[in-house]
Amino acid sequence: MKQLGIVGQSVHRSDGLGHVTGRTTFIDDISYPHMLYISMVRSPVARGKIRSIDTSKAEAFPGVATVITAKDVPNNLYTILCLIGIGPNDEPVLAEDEVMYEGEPICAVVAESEEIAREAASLVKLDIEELEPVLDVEYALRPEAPKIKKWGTNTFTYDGKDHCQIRFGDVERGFAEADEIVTGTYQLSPIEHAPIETHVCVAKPEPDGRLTVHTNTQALYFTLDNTAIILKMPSNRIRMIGGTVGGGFGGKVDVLTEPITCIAALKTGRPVKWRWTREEETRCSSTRAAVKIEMTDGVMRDGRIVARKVRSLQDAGAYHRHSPYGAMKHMVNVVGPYTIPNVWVDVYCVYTNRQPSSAMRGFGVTEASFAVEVQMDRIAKAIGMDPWEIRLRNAYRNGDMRPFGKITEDATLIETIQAAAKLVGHELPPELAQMHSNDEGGYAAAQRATA
Amino acid sequence: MSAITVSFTLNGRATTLTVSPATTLLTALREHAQLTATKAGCSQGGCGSCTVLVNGEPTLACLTPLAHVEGQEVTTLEGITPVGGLHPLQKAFYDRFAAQCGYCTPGMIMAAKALLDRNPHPTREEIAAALSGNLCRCTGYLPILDAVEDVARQNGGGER
Amino acid sequence: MAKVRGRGIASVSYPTGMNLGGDPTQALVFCQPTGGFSVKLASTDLGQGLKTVIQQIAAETLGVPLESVVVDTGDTDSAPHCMGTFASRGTHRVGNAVIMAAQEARRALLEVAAEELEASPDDLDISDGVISVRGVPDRTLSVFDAALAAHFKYGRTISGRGIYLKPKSTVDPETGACDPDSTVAHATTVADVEVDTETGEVTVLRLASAYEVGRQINPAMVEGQIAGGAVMGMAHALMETVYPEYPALRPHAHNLSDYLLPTTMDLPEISSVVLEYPSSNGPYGVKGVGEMTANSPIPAIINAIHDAIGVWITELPVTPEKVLRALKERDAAQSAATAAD
Amino acid sequence: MTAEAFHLPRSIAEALDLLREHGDDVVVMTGGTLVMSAINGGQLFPRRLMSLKRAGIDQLRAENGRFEIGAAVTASRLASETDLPLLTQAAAGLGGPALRNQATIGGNLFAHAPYGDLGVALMALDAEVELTRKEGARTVPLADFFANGAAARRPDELVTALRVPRPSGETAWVRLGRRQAATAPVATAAVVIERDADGRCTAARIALGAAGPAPMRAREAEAALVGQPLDESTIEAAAQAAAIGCEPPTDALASSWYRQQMIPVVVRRALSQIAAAAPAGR
Repeated sequence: MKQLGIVGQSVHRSDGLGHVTGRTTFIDDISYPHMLYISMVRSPVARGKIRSIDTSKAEAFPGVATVITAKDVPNNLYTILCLIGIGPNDEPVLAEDEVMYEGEPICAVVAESEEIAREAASLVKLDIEELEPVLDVEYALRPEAPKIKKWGTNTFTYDGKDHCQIRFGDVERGFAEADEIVTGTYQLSPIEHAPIETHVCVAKPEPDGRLTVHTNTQALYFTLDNTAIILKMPSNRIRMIGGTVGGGFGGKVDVLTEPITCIAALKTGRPVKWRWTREEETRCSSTRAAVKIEMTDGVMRDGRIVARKVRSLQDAGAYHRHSPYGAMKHMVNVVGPYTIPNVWVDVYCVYTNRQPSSAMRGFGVTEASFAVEVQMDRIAKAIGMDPWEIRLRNAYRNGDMRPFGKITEDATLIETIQAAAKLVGHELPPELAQMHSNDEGGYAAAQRATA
Repeated sequence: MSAITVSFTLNGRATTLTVSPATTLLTALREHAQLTATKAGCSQGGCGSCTVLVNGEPTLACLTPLAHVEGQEVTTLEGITPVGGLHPLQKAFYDRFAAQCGYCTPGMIMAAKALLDRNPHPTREEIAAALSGNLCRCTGYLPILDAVEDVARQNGGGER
Repeated sequence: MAKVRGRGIASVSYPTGMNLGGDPTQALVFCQPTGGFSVKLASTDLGQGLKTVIQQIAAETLGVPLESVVVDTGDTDSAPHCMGTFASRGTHRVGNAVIMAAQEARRALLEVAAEELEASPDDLDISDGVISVRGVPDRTLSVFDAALAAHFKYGRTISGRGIYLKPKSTVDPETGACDPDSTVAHATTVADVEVDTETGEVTVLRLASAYEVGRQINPAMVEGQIAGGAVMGMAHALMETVYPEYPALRPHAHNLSDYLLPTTMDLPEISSVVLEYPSSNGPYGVKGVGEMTANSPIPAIINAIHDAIGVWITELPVTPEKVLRALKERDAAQSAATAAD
Repeated sequence: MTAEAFHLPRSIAEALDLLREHGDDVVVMTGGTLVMSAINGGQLFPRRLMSLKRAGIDQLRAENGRFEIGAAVTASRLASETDLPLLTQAAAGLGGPALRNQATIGGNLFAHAPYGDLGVALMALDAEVELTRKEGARTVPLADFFANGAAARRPDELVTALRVPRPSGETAWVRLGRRQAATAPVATAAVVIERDADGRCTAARIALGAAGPAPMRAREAEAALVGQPLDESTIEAAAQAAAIGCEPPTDALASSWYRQQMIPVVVRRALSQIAAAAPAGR
């Protein structure tokens, strides 16, 4: 490997001195004179029809500047993935006629202090007709389940299908040939990003009619473009400033604070700050999707995995946000870093009346790795093979075909297994210790030969 | 609107703030005294990112009504940072990469300072116990414990 | 009270980058009159250290000291487009865009220096802020002087534009065929756990991992990602959920007192080794280590629990309650089997 | 209207006057950890706040084998300035170090389950709570205070002190939590046992936390111990009896079912600790 100068050196973090002295400017550290604060009124029910919203008491509360409802939003629809051609858009910025999850934003109280905004928000009267929520993904797929999406299904539509899929080789032939069939079901729970810094946004109207927006988004332009579309403003009328975030982990890519904070600033002509409470961060921001994975493998007694069939249900929650993409990322990774000649994968992005799931550190893959790697141990157990050996024998080699039609390159799974064994003092038999990712060995080669 | 006036010593200086009655020390520091090193993480006592010292003792500023510090001595991270330099804990956190996103860092350093002021050469277990009310989501805590241990060792302990 | 121990392993791959509708990032680099360089990005540092690794990559490419480079992130008025920080794309995408921009700026700088040194730009090197003619060690010009000359004598801009685009890859709706990533990093984790069979509590004693991440730009920060990810992975495996009785909405977590994260008192022994097999398309061979570090600990812990008590518990998080219920079922099945004998 | 006043009375007399004057409008705190958290979380919008932090009830005195502990004494002071078993252990395990500097013994009596470990320790210690009104003070057994719920305190009364006798027997404190620090309990047991020369239990007090809406005594378990040697079968019988009549809460940390399973575990562990420390027939 080429020796380099500064690359490869553990130089100090350029923001390290700011962090240790508390002088790094996070978004919540920004304040302007005459700034107003937002408190959000959110749905108390998981699914319902909004009959009426009475904001009169909140508006009359001393110190309240304004209350923002759906009719104040110029284009009341998030456009999360429309810029890259994924649709249809399905999530309102503020709820209009229905609520789809507990915690869905309904109206924003804008006031002189957080304390005033909070108390005034408690005075907004909601009249909501509660409907049966759909919470279980298996139930959501059944014909008798209420269809919670306006387009009449409980699934995201991929090219006319209710799921996305991989078809590679002949999985039924693989099962027929297999010595053992090993099955496993894997379930994850909704996981919160829990950055120590919650969502914060500060929007300030400028004399020239522009808006300066400070935000801890993970994606400035994505946020800029989405906010501009929602506000029906040319994007260069908005200056989005950020770049320093107190922990993200995927939780700050959903453009959840900026449009409303901007609307409040435009409506009042004053700077406005919206800082989420910890409870909002926990219960109203996106989560890692709860995913259910059913995995069935055909295995030979010598350890070769000859077929893998996966049915996976991603609980997208009420709106899709980044889940349709996460499901596809899951689809291509749920086979794992192993060479398997026959693969069948169906992944469903399913809607429920739960806070939406979205991006989180490795989403799609984390869940897949969990299922695949526990399944590998199940297989090892089923055929009486050592867990190190089952992985080394099936590990993909450079040049192997992946089930999604890409030739493997940059494979180093074997090398990490060997290094981990060494790290914990586990001695591998010579045959396994000598394997490498460019060798012709392993079962992949045998499978190539028989394929 | 009603207001209360509270006088206290803030980082060595006599300070008087006029705030609404339910205002917390955290809000007073950040929004009235413009000292923003102290962070709001949960405002419910669950994360420790607002830790400051009141009379030298670690205290959650988010759960402290400002009225409680009348006549007391409050120290924030700004107050322990020497002009043009670093407190030994700050230096150790910097050298050890103990801050990633940096949001929990001020609270961590203040909790560690309270420990070292009381016990200049704590063991690693004592360090962990002293920081057990401060959550960090980025680092896994190891470099933070290493950093405090470095300072403890400079104090002539750490291996006890 | 019985405490039983077990060991589990897990090996994972992790893809770099997002590939849905094309995945671009742009960068601008320009030189100030006295040789300081500014890198303009609309990218975000979440704490993983993007600003620092980009500073290193820019300094390396330009041939100037680290201190000569300032990385400005996060202003859409002054910096061009970036998709954002996610999908372990930051160092890879932004790094590649910055290398392209820095190379263009470097070329412009060398063209000015070539005129001053009366040499061909192709014969010039920059190292540590000094431009020299290859093979003629005494013919040198500082970047400071070259930048001054560019601004005030030649009227040249020393700047560069960079973009990296992973093009859109359409997914075949029938077969799923696609090109979903730029490169793939790998890891294997060994977990040692102890299970208290009376309470169902699981204690992770050790997480030892081997990572392969292409090239490390900053090894201390890679180590930081590994330790942080190990603890997050442990928490995912054993503690974290907003809805403990999913899919039910009650009970639910409210805040950081009942949404459980590990504290300083809950840490296993963590160790790691990092291998470097540079990728063909990453900046200086980078793959990406941001997200993947939480992944392998989860199945490694679940496998270790099975090794300890002989039960697969495959619903996360593996709470003491789930372990206890599994143990009760196991023991009931065992005594039923004994009774049948 | 948001809060109009923050009262910081300098004496209990002053506090009682304010309480009588403003009645339901005033929300009382001592350390502030419960009240301020509820305000910050948008669950409480008080008109007036009153803190007893400076009301002169932060003394800690030991007299004639009894501790008199002012309601404003913090958990960290309990942990460092008393040598009362159970109470020091409970105090040292409450929250993190900063929270312990704020949370008070008086305030902790008002924590919702599963919080409220100090009350569990106090109950096993057979503590009494002092309630003061303008007309004077009265003392009630803590068990009665908890059993009566919201009615335990009259609207014009304040909790001003705890009276705690030093236990004459052996004690053990066992607490299970979902993590090693800064968390509410899954189950807590505080045990005081007196044994005669033959090692037979002559008296037993077992208090449980997170086993119901408030700290409670495990009377059936206590009965199972009295008159018996502290051997394995007695311990087991007491441990199983402890779960009788418990209605533990379900929350994000643990289900009621799991807490119910853990009650015998914490009691068994506590009794085993005592048995191991001083074998019967010593």
